[in-house]
Formats: sequence, structure tokens, C-alpha cells
Amino acid sequence: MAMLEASADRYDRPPVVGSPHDAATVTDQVSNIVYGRTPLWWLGTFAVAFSIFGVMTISIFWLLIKGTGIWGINVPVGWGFAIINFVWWIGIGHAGTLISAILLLLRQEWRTSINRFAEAMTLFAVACAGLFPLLHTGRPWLGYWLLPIPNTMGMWPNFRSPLIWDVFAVTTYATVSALFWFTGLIPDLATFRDHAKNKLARTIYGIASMGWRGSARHWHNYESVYLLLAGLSTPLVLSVHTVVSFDFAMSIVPGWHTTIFPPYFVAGAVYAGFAMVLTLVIPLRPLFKIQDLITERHLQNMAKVMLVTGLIVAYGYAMELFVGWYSGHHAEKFMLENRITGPYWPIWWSLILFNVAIPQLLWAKRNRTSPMALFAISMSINVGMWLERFVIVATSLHRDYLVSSWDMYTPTKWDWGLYLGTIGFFLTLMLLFIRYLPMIAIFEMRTLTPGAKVKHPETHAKAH
Amino acid sequence: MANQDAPILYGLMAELPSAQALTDAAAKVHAAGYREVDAYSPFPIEAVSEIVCDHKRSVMPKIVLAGGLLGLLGGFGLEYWAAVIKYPLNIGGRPFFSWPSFIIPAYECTILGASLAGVFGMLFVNGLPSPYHPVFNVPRFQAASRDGFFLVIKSKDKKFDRTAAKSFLEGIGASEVFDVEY
Amino acid sequence: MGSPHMGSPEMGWNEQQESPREAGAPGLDLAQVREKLAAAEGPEYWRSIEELADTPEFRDMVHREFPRQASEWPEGVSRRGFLELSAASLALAGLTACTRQPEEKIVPYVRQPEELVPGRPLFYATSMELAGDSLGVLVESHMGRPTKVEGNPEHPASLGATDVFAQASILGLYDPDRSQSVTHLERIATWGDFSTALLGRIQALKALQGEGLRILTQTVLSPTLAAQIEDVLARLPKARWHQWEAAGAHSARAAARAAFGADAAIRYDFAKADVVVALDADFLTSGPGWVRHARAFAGRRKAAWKKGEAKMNRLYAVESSPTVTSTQADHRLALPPQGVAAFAASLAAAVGVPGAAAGDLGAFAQAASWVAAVAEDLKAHRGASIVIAGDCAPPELHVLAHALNEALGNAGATVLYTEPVEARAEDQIASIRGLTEDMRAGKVDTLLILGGNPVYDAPADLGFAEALLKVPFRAHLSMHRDETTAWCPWHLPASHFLEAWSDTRCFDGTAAVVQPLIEPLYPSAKSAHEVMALLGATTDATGYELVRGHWQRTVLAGAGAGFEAAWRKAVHDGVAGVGAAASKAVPVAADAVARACAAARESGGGMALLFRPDPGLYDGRFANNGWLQEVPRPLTKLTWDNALLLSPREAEKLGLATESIAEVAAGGKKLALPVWVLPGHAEGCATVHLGWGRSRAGKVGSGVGVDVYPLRTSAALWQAGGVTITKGSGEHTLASAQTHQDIELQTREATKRHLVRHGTVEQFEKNPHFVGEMGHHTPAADETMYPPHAYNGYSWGLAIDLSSCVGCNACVVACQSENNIPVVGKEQVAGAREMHWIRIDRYFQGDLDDPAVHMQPVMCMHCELAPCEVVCPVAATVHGPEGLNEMVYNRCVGTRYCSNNCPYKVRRFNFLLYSDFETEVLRMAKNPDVTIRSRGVMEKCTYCVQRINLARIDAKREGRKIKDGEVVTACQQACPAEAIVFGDLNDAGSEVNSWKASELNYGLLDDLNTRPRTTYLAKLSNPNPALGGGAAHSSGHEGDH
Amino acid sequence: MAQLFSRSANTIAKASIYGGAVVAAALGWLVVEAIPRSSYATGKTVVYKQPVPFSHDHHTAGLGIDCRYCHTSVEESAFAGIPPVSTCMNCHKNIWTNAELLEPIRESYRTGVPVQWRRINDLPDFVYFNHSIHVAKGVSCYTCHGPINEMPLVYQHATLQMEWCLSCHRNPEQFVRPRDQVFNWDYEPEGSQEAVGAKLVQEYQIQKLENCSTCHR
Repeated sequence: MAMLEASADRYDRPPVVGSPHDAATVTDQVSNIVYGRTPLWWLGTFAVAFSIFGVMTISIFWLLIKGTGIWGINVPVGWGFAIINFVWWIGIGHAGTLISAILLLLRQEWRTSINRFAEAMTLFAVACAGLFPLLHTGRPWLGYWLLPIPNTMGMWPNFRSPLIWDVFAVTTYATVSALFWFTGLIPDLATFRDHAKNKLARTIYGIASMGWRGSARHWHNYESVYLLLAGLSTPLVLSVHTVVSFDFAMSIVPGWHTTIFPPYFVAGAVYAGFAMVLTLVIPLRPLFKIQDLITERHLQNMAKVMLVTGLIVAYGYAMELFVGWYSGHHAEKFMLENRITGPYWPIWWSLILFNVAIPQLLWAKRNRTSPMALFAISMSINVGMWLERFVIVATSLHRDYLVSSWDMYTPTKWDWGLYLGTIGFFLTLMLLFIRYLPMIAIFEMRTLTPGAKVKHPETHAKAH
Repeated sequence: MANQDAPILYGLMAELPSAQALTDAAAKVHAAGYREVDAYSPFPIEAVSEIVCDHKRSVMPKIVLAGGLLGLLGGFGLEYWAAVIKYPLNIGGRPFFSWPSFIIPAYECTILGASLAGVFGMLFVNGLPSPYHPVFNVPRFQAASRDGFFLVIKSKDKKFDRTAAKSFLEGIGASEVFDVEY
Repeated sequence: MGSPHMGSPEMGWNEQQESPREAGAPGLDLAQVREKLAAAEGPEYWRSIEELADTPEFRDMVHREFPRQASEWPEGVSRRGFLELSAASLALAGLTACTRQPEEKIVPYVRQPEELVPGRPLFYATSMELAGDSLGVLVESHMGRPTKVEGNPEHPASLGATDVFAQASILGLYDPDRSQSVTHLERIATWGDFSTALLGRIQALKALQGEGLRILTQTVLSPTLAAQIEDVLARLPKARWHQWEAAGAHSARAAARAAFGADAAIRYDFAKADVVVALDADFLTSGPGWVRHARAFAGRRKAAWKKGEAKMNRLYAVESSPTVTSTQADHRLALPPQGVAAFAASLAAAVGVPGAAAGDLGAFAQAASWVAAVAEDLKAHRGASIVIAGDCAPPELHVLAHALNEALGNAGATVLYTEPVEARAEDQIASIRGLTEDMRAGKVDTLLILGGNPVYDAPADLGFAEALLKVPFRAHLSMHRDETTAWCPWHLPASHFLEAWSDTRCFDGTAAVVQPLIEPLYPSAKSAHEVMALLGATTDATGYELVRGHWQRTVLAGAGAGFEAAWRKAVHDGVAGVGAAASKAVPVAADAVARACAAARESGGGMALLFRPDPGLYDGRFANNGWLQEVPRPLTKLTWDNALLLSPREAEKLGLATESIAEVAAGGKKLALPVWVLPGHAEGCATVHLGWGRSRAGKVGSGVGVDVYPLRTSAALWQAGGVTITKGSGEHTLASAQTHQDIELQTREATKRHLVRHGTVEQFEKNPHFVGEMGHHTPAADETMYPPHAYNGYSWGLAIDLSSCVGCNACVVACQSENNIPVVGKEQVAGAREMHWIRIDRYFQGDLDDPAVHMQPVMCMHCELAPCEVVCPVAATVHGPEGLNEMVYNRCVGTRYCSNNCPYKVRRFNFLLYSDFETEVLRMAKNPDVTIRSRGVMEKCTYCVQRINLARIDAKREGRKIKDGEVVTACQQACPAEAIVFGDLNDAGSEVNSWKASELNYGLLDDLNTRPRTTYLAKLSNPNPALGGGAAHSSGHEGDH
Repeated sequence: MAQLFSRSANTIAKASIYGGAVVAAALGWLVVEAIPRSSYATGKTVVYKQPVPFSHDHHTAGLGIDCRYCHTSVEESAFAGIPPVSTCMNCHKNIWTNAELLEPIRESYRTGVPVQWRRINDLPDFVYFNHSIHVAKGVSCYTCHGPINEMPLVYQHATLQMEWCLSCHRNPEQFVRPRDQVFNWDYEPEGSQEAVGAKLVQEYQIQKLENCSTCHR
């Protein structure tokens, strides 16, 4: 990858790395977060997160005992919180891959200090997302029937079903993200192996780093693979949310059956993802005093990305309305009327508020540069994106074609339990990650330090 | 040739003060005709890799391509075999060979295959995992994962002669030169 | 399956006698079951009289909890430990292909009955009685285990069709809450104990010629039972026989006496009637012979599109409380009771009935113009019309109807009068009143209550229960330990009609033998015959001997030496074969009309409260039948509750809304009921249904709904005047199978989407293609990217005639019985999780104060391009080579994606463990040919694939093709109106093809290009131009674009 | 820093990776292939104790009693039929009248309490198999039940798994016989089974029913 050109700034933007920093100081600052003693706030938050995680465990246990009937779903609304949360989580995941892969290809070096963190977020978000499609089935213990495994029934999955596409897309996404993340970790694990305080830690990191020693020959292949992975992840991340959107777009349910879904789902995913990154990063900067590694500029760039993707999403909503009306189809037209004025109108309107209205504040530089404001706006987007999925899933189904089968969907305490539980699960994993692994890609940060700029020796040039 | 009474060496390791110094040193060593050479740095330095690897391109792209193709064919083949040959079922009036639907899983398989080939290929080609390696015998080497830059001329190099190499390395700006024992 | 079984029915009976064994599953060993049940302690129901009498808390709606069945735990499991259940749910994982089979035993017969082929069902003919009417049925028996009731094609009341009650009677047989033993003062006793006690009593009474001995029965149709009773009365002249039928034909009897001075049964021939006027009459789903009536009436509706038949008839409905019948009406007029009476009087006058005086219709717009128009129409169809008054209409309406029919020359043509069918026609109100007074006066020493539940359903003003306590010796024969049981020291468990021999007569007088299918599940259960036999002179003890003996003496006396053959034939066919009762001429007394008109004029104003038998629970006797509790009531779609039905305007006036609590006060009594606003209900009156709020019905039925009998007095059995309705406090959730919110919006959208397409005969004749022109563009068959799959061989399809369907629910319960569909309980229905494979959608159309109502049965459409199949990730629902949309339960993982993608929402999901795998006796009710679905799998209508497969296999074995009509789906078979036809679309000559060939044929939502195999024939109506088209005329063109 | 790991670490590391892969593969094979098809899972060839050790070998191969003498409904019903005790007594009233082994039969005949046999060929409850049509289409007892005529105690001959059913439903020509040979234990096809089978498939109009509702409903 090309970190050779100067990171010294051509524009009046805050620098990517606060000076003065060299390879050593960068290394130590990030490592010390791991070597250092466990901060009290970490213990506190971990305790909270872990107990919420407990709620998830209970909800799952009860679900397996009694069946999906403990949820609010019914006929016509066969999908409820489970699928809403699935789409929400998987969407959040997307920012990570986008930052680490797409920005890498775009040579956006500012990505360097947040990509590791974002990738971890991706991984854990996908883990949460992955729970739901399995658990929402009536007989989860038969989940393996969705995989193409030879069996005594001579049966195979139905490859025409968008749900099978989901299985392939999500498992691939999870695997590739994990590989990408781990590959990035190897050199930093080596750093911990060499510098961690106690022997046990060194051994563990040593095993994990597989004997990495920074050999130029290794770097040679490493860099090439890393770039290729980035190249592969980019179409992958686009495909994943496209496939997720197919779950809806491929059906004939009014409000689902629409071609705008793939692009606007992907945009929505990035939107949600960046919101979540900000939500997590903004408090962490002061807590770990890493403002000079994750700088104002990072926040601003992310704010801009959110603004853009947010506008795409808004455009998506607009198109939905327009096409619904333009189609002239009775059911489509009614679906819109019902979303806006039907029994679930408050949800649709708050979606517009949280997802479209409030994010417009990002136009103002004042807000982009104020962490507090950014935090508030990202929170609004987190909520807004969840509401979007609720609108898509619930309000489309509850009043579809046949008037006689209209009904309402009301989530139960178990719906909420499992949803909140996964948030606890997510935070637990996040906290463990920032405590025990380098949450910033150290070796990539080194490349941004002044000392990393190398002139190609003319001696050598002459030799050829 | 190394004289007999000396301990068996893996090579000589020179520590260099900076990335730039390492690059220049690598260039000089290469110019001097040493080929069994490796450089160690806390972050990738393209120039150094180029020189050390004697300007050979990495094999990784080929491996990744192979993996991708394997995934593509495997995935699509499986779908075709299962849905058309093994157990054809009339599903929603669609044809048995519903290729448009088959594209997506095949596509995902391609990416999966390529990525797996990439990562595990890289580890394999780099001979990892190898938790034990002679260079770790040099206490100072631990800096290589922080801010240290090292250059090693291996003993198996045809031109290798301990004393000559040592002085040569000292000559090209090594702050210090260590023996790397097996 | 049409013809009654092969071989001798008595063999069938004898075979039952030596406890048949089910091969295969050990759980189905009758003997085992019987032992278990006998061993089981009867549920402890006894409370002190005081507590019992303290009824208000039973009636308190607001604090009533849901029936236990409604809990998320399947009934029976609820009491089990947590671990056991988790084990159970893990066991469910076992329903996959790759786990081991549990150990199973095979239990063959010891001596196998000759005509029985293990694994093939047998069919026996018998009859089911219900409140003074009876229906001939064929009962399917698997290895001696009755599993399904079908109509008996050779029985005049059935002609092969059935009703909800007959269909649900199977569940009644296997009701786990049935009484299992004789008890005296709640202690287990024996029949020996009882007969000793009783006979001791009788000895004492002999001296007094039976003075003080009373027998209380419901309406008796059984000639044998009547003879047994008469015999006792003959020997004990001072003994008395009383009858009480809560929802009986009281008005008809009174009217017959008033009009003809004699008792008479009335028989209608709707096939011959061009014009029908229904006065508060629901003749299409209730009243004697309704199944037959529905068939005949529907025949005349089909006439509209079936070429070359008589022309379509016309129905005028004038009524206070909306009836299913009126949904078929070409013109419907909603009037309060006094309005209906006035209308009848005026109509009589207009037609020129001697002595008739027009009533006062001033208060009712339309009514006057109606009288004129209807009178004209009737006069134009003399001898080819019917004026019919319903069982719940007051006597004067019946008298006027008789007079009208006479004046129009219908009497003897479309309306026939015969001798009464019931064994002893009497004024049952007087009868029960007499009994109660005598009891109170201490004149009754010994009272035998043979069936019925008078403590619960006797008129409130009589104070039956309290009077009952004055009787020293009280015995009650009943299937459940019900309210009356609680007031009688002696309880005698009654046998189910499928367990005992008896005989009966149906609406046209045809006699039939009631043949048992199975030995009583609870050995001590006995029939009324056997109880009466205790007092009998003859030595005949068993029901078999009694009935056979009586038939030899009377019904088949003609057969003489040939009796044996005649008897066997009668038992085998299910009908006596001696024909219907002869009709007789009965002139209407001149002054009767005048008196009726006077009565009509006097019928008071003010708010009236109408009592109607419940479409599911009837008079309360079916309260413990889960199928009938959960069957959505035709017009309200309510389940598991009754409510106070009010018209929208009335509700507004009273400040009441659906589900709010209303307080109803009549004759000093007060009740709190939840309100249900029913469009089309007349103003100035409200309707409540009988049969609810049972305190001792059983686990399923106790404490469900509100008991309204306390408001029902002997003076006003069907409508109480001067009622006050006020807003009560609180709310009560009602479980409706069809959401009731935004009813206007629903009406608007339903019309826009042309879900129910309908028009008038006139319209149809002018433009035969008007149905096709309705609705949205339907893609042509070749508008597709994909080459279509070919269906050689059979290609199944189904058609439903909306002009015929009356929405009686027979198909719904038939399907439930045939396909082992579980009951889910109120909570689940309220949560939109009911499991019925067929639902009958009800749409209002037009003005909600006077809407047209349409019924549309909807089940899986078996779409050729099924949206559900494509999205299933595991191919658990796929298309078969014969066009069936196959649902493979054991492959289903339960993603519910198919249901989401089904535009008809006909798929049903087992959100919880709904099927009862626990209760031994209920397992016997299951159809062995259909998989019982467990938790987490999707299910839906299969076109009764088990019947198709059986027919295919038989046909293949005989090397032929399946004949048209050989495969009959359960819904089609049950349908009284022949509104459903099923068959092979590749067979040019098939009935289903001839239906689909009609221009009226359309596919529901076919603009979605799903290519449904189930299609509908648009509903036609035949309005009277003189009445400006009428309700059905505004044939949904509003939404057109 | 000194070496963190010994020399052997390299070998161990590599071995653990390759070893892991091998173990995973082995486990996969066990779970997917070996266990589901094992006689433990299918019950194939397992012999169970019966109330009376009835020997088909003796009665069929030995005495030459026709299958249908006991399994009366095999040609007309889904269920082949297990003989009522009275059938046994037809002969055993007269022979072996006081054999100890037959006491349960005689007792059942006396008391009317039926004998409870252990079911051997047992399909899951969601599978509907019909004997009559298979027999009618020329599928022999042998095809599914194997050499039951030589079994002293009956055991399950086939796996009875879906793939096994399909193997015949997809290629009936490899199994069908002339109708009159269905109950013949010494049947040998005249010519190759393929040839005979193909002809019979034509003649009997045997469909290759692979669709779900053929067996599941």
C-alpha cells in the first residue's frame, strides 16, 4: 500500500497523526492501553454490558424451550424483531469493511487509525446479526438444513431462495472479515509478543503472531495479499447488503417488492455503520487519550460520509414514495398511505425525523467539528436506521393484499429481551477487544510517521 | 568459507538507525552481490522488499486467482448438480436450471475461495507459523517490532565470509553487527 | 367413500364389542385407554349449593381469565414440570429424518372381524339428533375408532352434507372431561346402587299410581324412547312426562295450535320456490332440515349461471338481528321486532289475506314501499313462493306466514304440513313451568332428568334450580357433570350418540336407526333407553334389543317375516326405507290472522333484547367442544366469547364501542357484556347469544363468555322488550378471527381490490363478461420468461361458487376434523394465530348501517406459480406433478418466509406446541392418514392429498383412471350448499371444468400472476327492479379504475 | 530478547494446523456419513427379542406357507397386516399344542389379551407407505424385506432412509418383477433384470414418483 507520499498536509485540515510522533511513540501509546492496568470505567462498563449479555442468554433459552410463539409475530406478520435486528446489525457491520477495504483502495490514509477498530466492530456486529436468522426459525436445531451438506434424505437447499443467498453471503462475509482482521493483526501481535510485560502474555501473543518477524520478504507477500483482500472485500460488502435487501425485494409483498432496495440498503448500511463507529469512538478518544491518533479530522471525514450516504438513503425514501404512487398499483398505493397515515404512522414519521431531518445538521461545519453534536446525531441515526427496518418489515406485512388477513404486530418482552441482549453481547466483545488487542493498527500508524518516508537509493537506481 | 572453529552461524545481523539507512544498506548489500539477504522492519518498506526480493513479483495474486476460480466453479457446479441432476424439483414453476438465482451463491463462493487462498497461501509461502527463528536469538532484535531496522546476510550465501561480511556491514552504516546463531 | 360400508353393520357392532385393537401405535389401544380413563379420578366439581347459587362472580366478565387452553402451554402440559417440557421440546427435534425411531409395538387383533381390512377405514350409517331435529350421517371408523363424520347421501335431511355440529361431534365423543362414572352425592357409585335406589322408590310410588314420579327430557324424537316412557306412564298413570328444549321450536308449536288448532310439522320445498320472504328466519343455517334447505336454495342460486335449469330465485329478508341467511338475500330490510311484525301484518293485508290488518310502518322508511313491492312479487308467484318465519320469531309471525302461504296457494305446493315429527308435541314452556310449580309445591317425589341441563337453561323467571331442591329423589343423566348435575344427588353418565343404539326421525318424518360406532369409552355410560329400561316391563335391557324390538313392532311391522332383512337394510342404509310422513291439509282459522295482526300491533316498542342460539355452542350443550368454541361466528368472526351485538348507530347513541362493557338490565336483572358493533343490525334492539358463561362445562368451556339465560323469561324466550342498556366500566378483549378495526377502510379497500366480485343476474345477462372486466390486468399464460411445467396425468383444481356459499362453517370444522388441525385458544386467536386451513372471509359492502355482506371461503390456492415455494430455503414446499402445492411438514424449519410471501395468507404456523400429544383420549380423534404437526412448522390446505393418494392407489390397482367425483375434499363433502367442487382439470368432462368454464369464474388477486388453481364464481343476486336494485345491486363498482 | 519458543515449536505449530484440518475432516465424515448410515441410527440388521421367537425361516422356507396366509391385507391396504392370534391357532390347535414356546399365543387366545410384538420395519410417523400399491406394481417382499423367508428372527433388511426409498423410486426397472412373482422367493429374472424391469415399467405404467406428497402428507 502506498504510505510513501507525505502525510504532511496540503490543506488546512487537522493532521491524521498529531505530531510529534515516531514509530516508537506510536507503538508505545497504543500498546500501553493493553499493557497498562485495567481502568475502573472499563470494569464498570464491562459489568453492565455483560449483564445485558445475560438477558440475551435467558431470552434464547426461553425461546428454545417454548418456540417463536413467545414473540409478537403472527400471520400476516411472520417476521418481526428478529429480522429487523438482523438487518440492523449486518448494516452496522458494513462500515468496518468499507473503512478498511474501500478507503484503503482509495488511498485514504486517514483510515489507518480507525480501521482496526471498525473491522472489529464489523466482526462483532455480524456475530450479533448471525444469531437472528437461525433463532427466528421454528426449529433452530435443523438450521444445518440450510447448508449444502450431503444427507440421508438426498435433499439439498433451494438455491432459488433469497434466504439461501443470505446464508452464503453472510457466512462468506463473516469469514472474510475475520481473515482480513486477523491478517492485519499479525504484525501488531508480534509487537506485543516482543514487548508485553509478562511471560504468559508474551507466549499467548507469540502463538497468535505465528512467528512474524517483519521480514522484508514476508512484507512483500503480506502487502500484496492485504491489498487483494481489500479488493475482494469491496465487492463482497456491496453484495452482502444487496443480498439482504433481496430477502425483501425478491418477494411480492407490497413495500418489499421494489428495485430501489439494493443501492439504498447498501447506502443505509454504510450510514448506520459510520454512525455506530462514531458512537463508539467519540467516548473512547478522551478515555484512552488518543485524540492525537484519532483526530478531529477523522470525525469530520466520517461526518461527511454520513451526510452523503444519508442523502442517498433519503433519496431512497423519496423514490419509494414516488414509485409506489407512480406504479398505480392498488396495493402499492395503499401501502404508502398506510405507512404514513396508518396505525404505525408515528414510527414512519419518527424515522423521517431521526434519519432524514436531524442528520441535515451535518451541513454545518460547527456540528461536524463538535464531538458532542456528532455523538448526538449518530445516536439519532442508530435509532433511525432501526426504525427504517421496522417500517419495512412490519408495516409492509401487517396490511398486504388480502384485506381479510390484515392484523397488527406488537412486540413482546421477549422480542425486546433478545434485541437488547445482543447489544450487550456486542459491547462485551468490543470491550474485550479494546482491552486485550491493539485497537489501532500500530504498524500502519508507524508508516504515517515522518521517519517512515524513504527515498529510493540512486545507487541502486544506477545499478540498473 | 567460515573458518571451522567459529560457531555455526545463521548469518550476520546489522542494525541500522533508520528506515532510510536500511533501504540504502539493502541496496548496497545487493549491489555487492549478496543474494541470501533479508531485512527486518517494524513496518513495510516497499523499496527494501523490492531489493531483498530481487525485484521478483509476489506469487500471491496467482494463488488468490486460483482460489477464486475454484470457489466459482465449485459453487456453481454444486448448485447445478443439486438442482438439475440430483433432485430436480418444480419450485414455483421455475425451471430446474434457474441460473439467474444460482449466480449469487456462486459469486459468494468465488470471494470466499479467493480470500481463504490468499490468507493461508500467504502464511504458507512465508513459511509461517514459525514461532522459533534464529533471528530471535539476537536480544536486540526485539526492536524489530517497534522501531528497529535490521539487515541479515545469511551464512548460506555463496559470497558469505564472516569477517568480510562483518566489515562490509559496518562499512555501510550499521550501528552494530551481531552474530545470528542457529 | 359415498356408500355405507361393506358387510353387515351388526358384525360391525359385534366387532366393537370385543374391544378392537389399533395396529401400530400402542396409544390407540381402546382397552388400555378405557382402563386409564376408568382409573382416572373424575375432576372434583362439587361446591356447596350456596356458592353455586352465588352466580355473579361467574358472570363477571371483567375479571374473567382466559380459558386455560389459551395459555402458551398446550393444555395438559401446563401443569407439568419445566424440565419435562424442555425434554418434550427437544424430543420435537426428533421429528427429523436422521434420528433413531422410538421403539414401537404392533398389537394385532386376537380375533379379527371379517369385513375389517387392517389399515382401511369402514363407514357406518347413523343419525345425530339436535334439539328436535336429526341429521343422517356416515361415520368413518379406523380399526374401530370413529374419526370423521360425513353426511349420509341416502338420508333426506343430509343428502351427503353435514353441519358444524355433526362435524364437531367427533371431538365431543373424545372429550376428556366427559363424566366417567355414576355418582351419588359426589361419591363413586354403581348402576346397581342406582337401580336399587330407584326401584325402591318406584315400589313405594306404585301404590300411588306413580303420583310424584316425573320424567324430564328434551324434545324426544326417538320412537323407541317415547314408547318406553309411554309404557311407564301407562303403568303408572299419575306419573308425568315433561319436556324442555331451551332453543326449541316453541313459537312454531304455539303458532300451529293458534292457526290450525292442531300440531303440525312444516316442510318447505325451496327447490320449487321462485320468491322467498324470510321473516326473522335463518333457514339457511338453522331450524329443522336446514341442511336440506340450504342445498335446495343454493340449487336455485346456481340456476343463474348453470345453463338450462330453472331460473334464479329471489330472497327478501326482513329481520332485526342479522342472519347468515340474509347475506344471501337479494333485498334485506333491518327492522326492530315490532317493525318486522308490522311488516308481516301489512304484507298479509297487501296480499289480501282475509282478516289481515296492515300494521303501523310509519316509523320505518322504506318499509311501506317494500310491502307493496314484495306483495306484488309474491302475487306474481302464487304457488311458487314461500313465506317463512324463523324459530326465534314470535308466534304471530308464524301465523301470518301460514296465512300468507295459504292465501298464495303455497300450502300444499311449496309448503307441506304433516303430523308432528317429535314424539309428543306439547307446549314445553307450560310443561317446564308445570313441573317447576309442582316441585315447589312439593308434589314431586322422584325426578328423572334424562339429558338436558335445565338448571342452566330453564327460563329464569321459573326459579327451576331452587324448586328442584324440594324434590327428594333427583337423578340426572348427562355426558358432563354440568350445572344440573351439581343440583342432583344422583348423577348418571350418559353415552354419546356414537356409543349407543337408538332411533330418531328427521324433519320430514323419515325414521332412522342410530347405530353405535364404538363401545362406550367409559364403561358406565348409558343411554336414556337403558335408564328407562330400569322402569320397563319388558326384559329387554340393552339399547340394541330395545330399539330392534320396537322397530319390529312398529316401524318395520310391515316387513313381517322379512323383518331381519329389512332391519339389516335399515341399519345399513341409515334410513328406515318407509318414506317421509304424509302431508295433510290444515286450513288457517279465520280469527287467528286477526289475532296475530292485533298481537303484532301490540308488540311493544322500546329497546328490545333478542336471544339467539349460538352458531357454535347452540344452547350451551357444545360449550366444552374446542372446535365449536374456536369456529369464527359467521358474521362477527368472534371466537371464545359472546357479546352484545349492536348496530353502529345504536352503539354511538349509547356511547358504546366494540369491546367496551355494556350493562344490560331486563326484568330487574342486570348483566355486564362486552359490546360488538355489527353493521346491519337493526336499531332499537340488541342481540345476545345463548350457551355461554357455563360454570360447569369442563376445562375448555367453563367460564367462557357471559351466561344470558338469567335475562331470559318464559314470557319472552326470544325477545325481551323494555330493556335498558347503559355504558359499563372497563374493556374486554374479544378474539375475532378477522380484525375489526378500521372497518370502513377495509370495506373501501376490499371493494377496490375486487376480492369478492358480484353483480346482478340482469347485469350478467346484459354482459356475460362483466366479471372479467372487473379488477386489474391479469398476465396471459405466455407472458413469462420461463418455459411452463407440463401437467400430464391429473391436474387438480377447485372452484367455489360464491352465489351458493352461505358461510355456515361446516367446511371449516370438517377440514379441522379431517386434517388434525389443533385448537389454539382465545389468546392465540386474538394474536392472529388461528390454525383453520379454511377461513371464511366476511366483507361488508356499501353503507355500514345497511351493508351487503359477502362470504368468501379462502384456503390454499395451489398457485401454479406459487410465491411461497420460491422463497423456501429448504424446499419444504414444492410443486407436485399433479399441480398440488405440497407442504412437507417434516422438512420445514419454520422461517415463515412462505407465509409472508403468500398474498392470500392461507398458511398457518405452529408458533407454539398447539397439537395435543399428551391427552390419550384426544389422540383417538386424530385422522391416522394425516401427520400431526408439531411446534415450529408451517401447514396449510393440501387439497386433502391423503384422499387423492388413496384414490390414486385404488385406481392404479384396478388399472383405471380416477373417476370424476371420486376424490372429494373434506370441505366439499361437508358443504350443504354444494358451493365447492374439486376435480381433474385435465379431464374435459369434469364438473370442476364445467364450473371454471363459466364467465363468472375468476381468480382471487390473479393480477399477481400466481395462477391460482382454486378459483371463484362471482356472486350473483337477483334484485327486484321495483326496489331499485337493492343492497347487492351496488355491485362494488365504486373502487373501479 | 531470548527465544520465546523452542526449536520444536515450529514443527508443533505446523503439525497442529495440518492435524487440525485432518481431525475436522474426520469428524465431518463421522457426522455426515458414518453415524447417520450406521445400523445404530437405522436399526438395520438389528435383531430384537419377541414375545414368541417366531421363525419365518421355519414357516416360510421350511413349511412353504405363503406370505399372504398371515399378512392378509398386503394386497389391498397400506398395512400388510399382522396375523391375529386366531390365525396361529388354526394350526397350533393341533400341532405343538403344548410347546412351551407357544404358551403366550395360547394364553392370548384364551384371555383375549393380544400379543404385543416388537415392531421391526418402522417408518417415521410422517412417512406414509402403502403395501398394496407396491405389490400391485411388482415390487417383491424381498426387495424391501430381504431374505425374510430365511430369517429365524426378523430383522430390518434395508436402512429405510429416504435416499433408499428414492433409489428405487428413481430406478424402478432395477427392482420390479412380474406381478405373479412378487411372493416367489426363488424368483430369477428371465434375462437381465434391466431388460425385464424396463419392459415391466412400461407394461405396469410405473411412475417414477419423486414428489414429496407421495410419502409425506
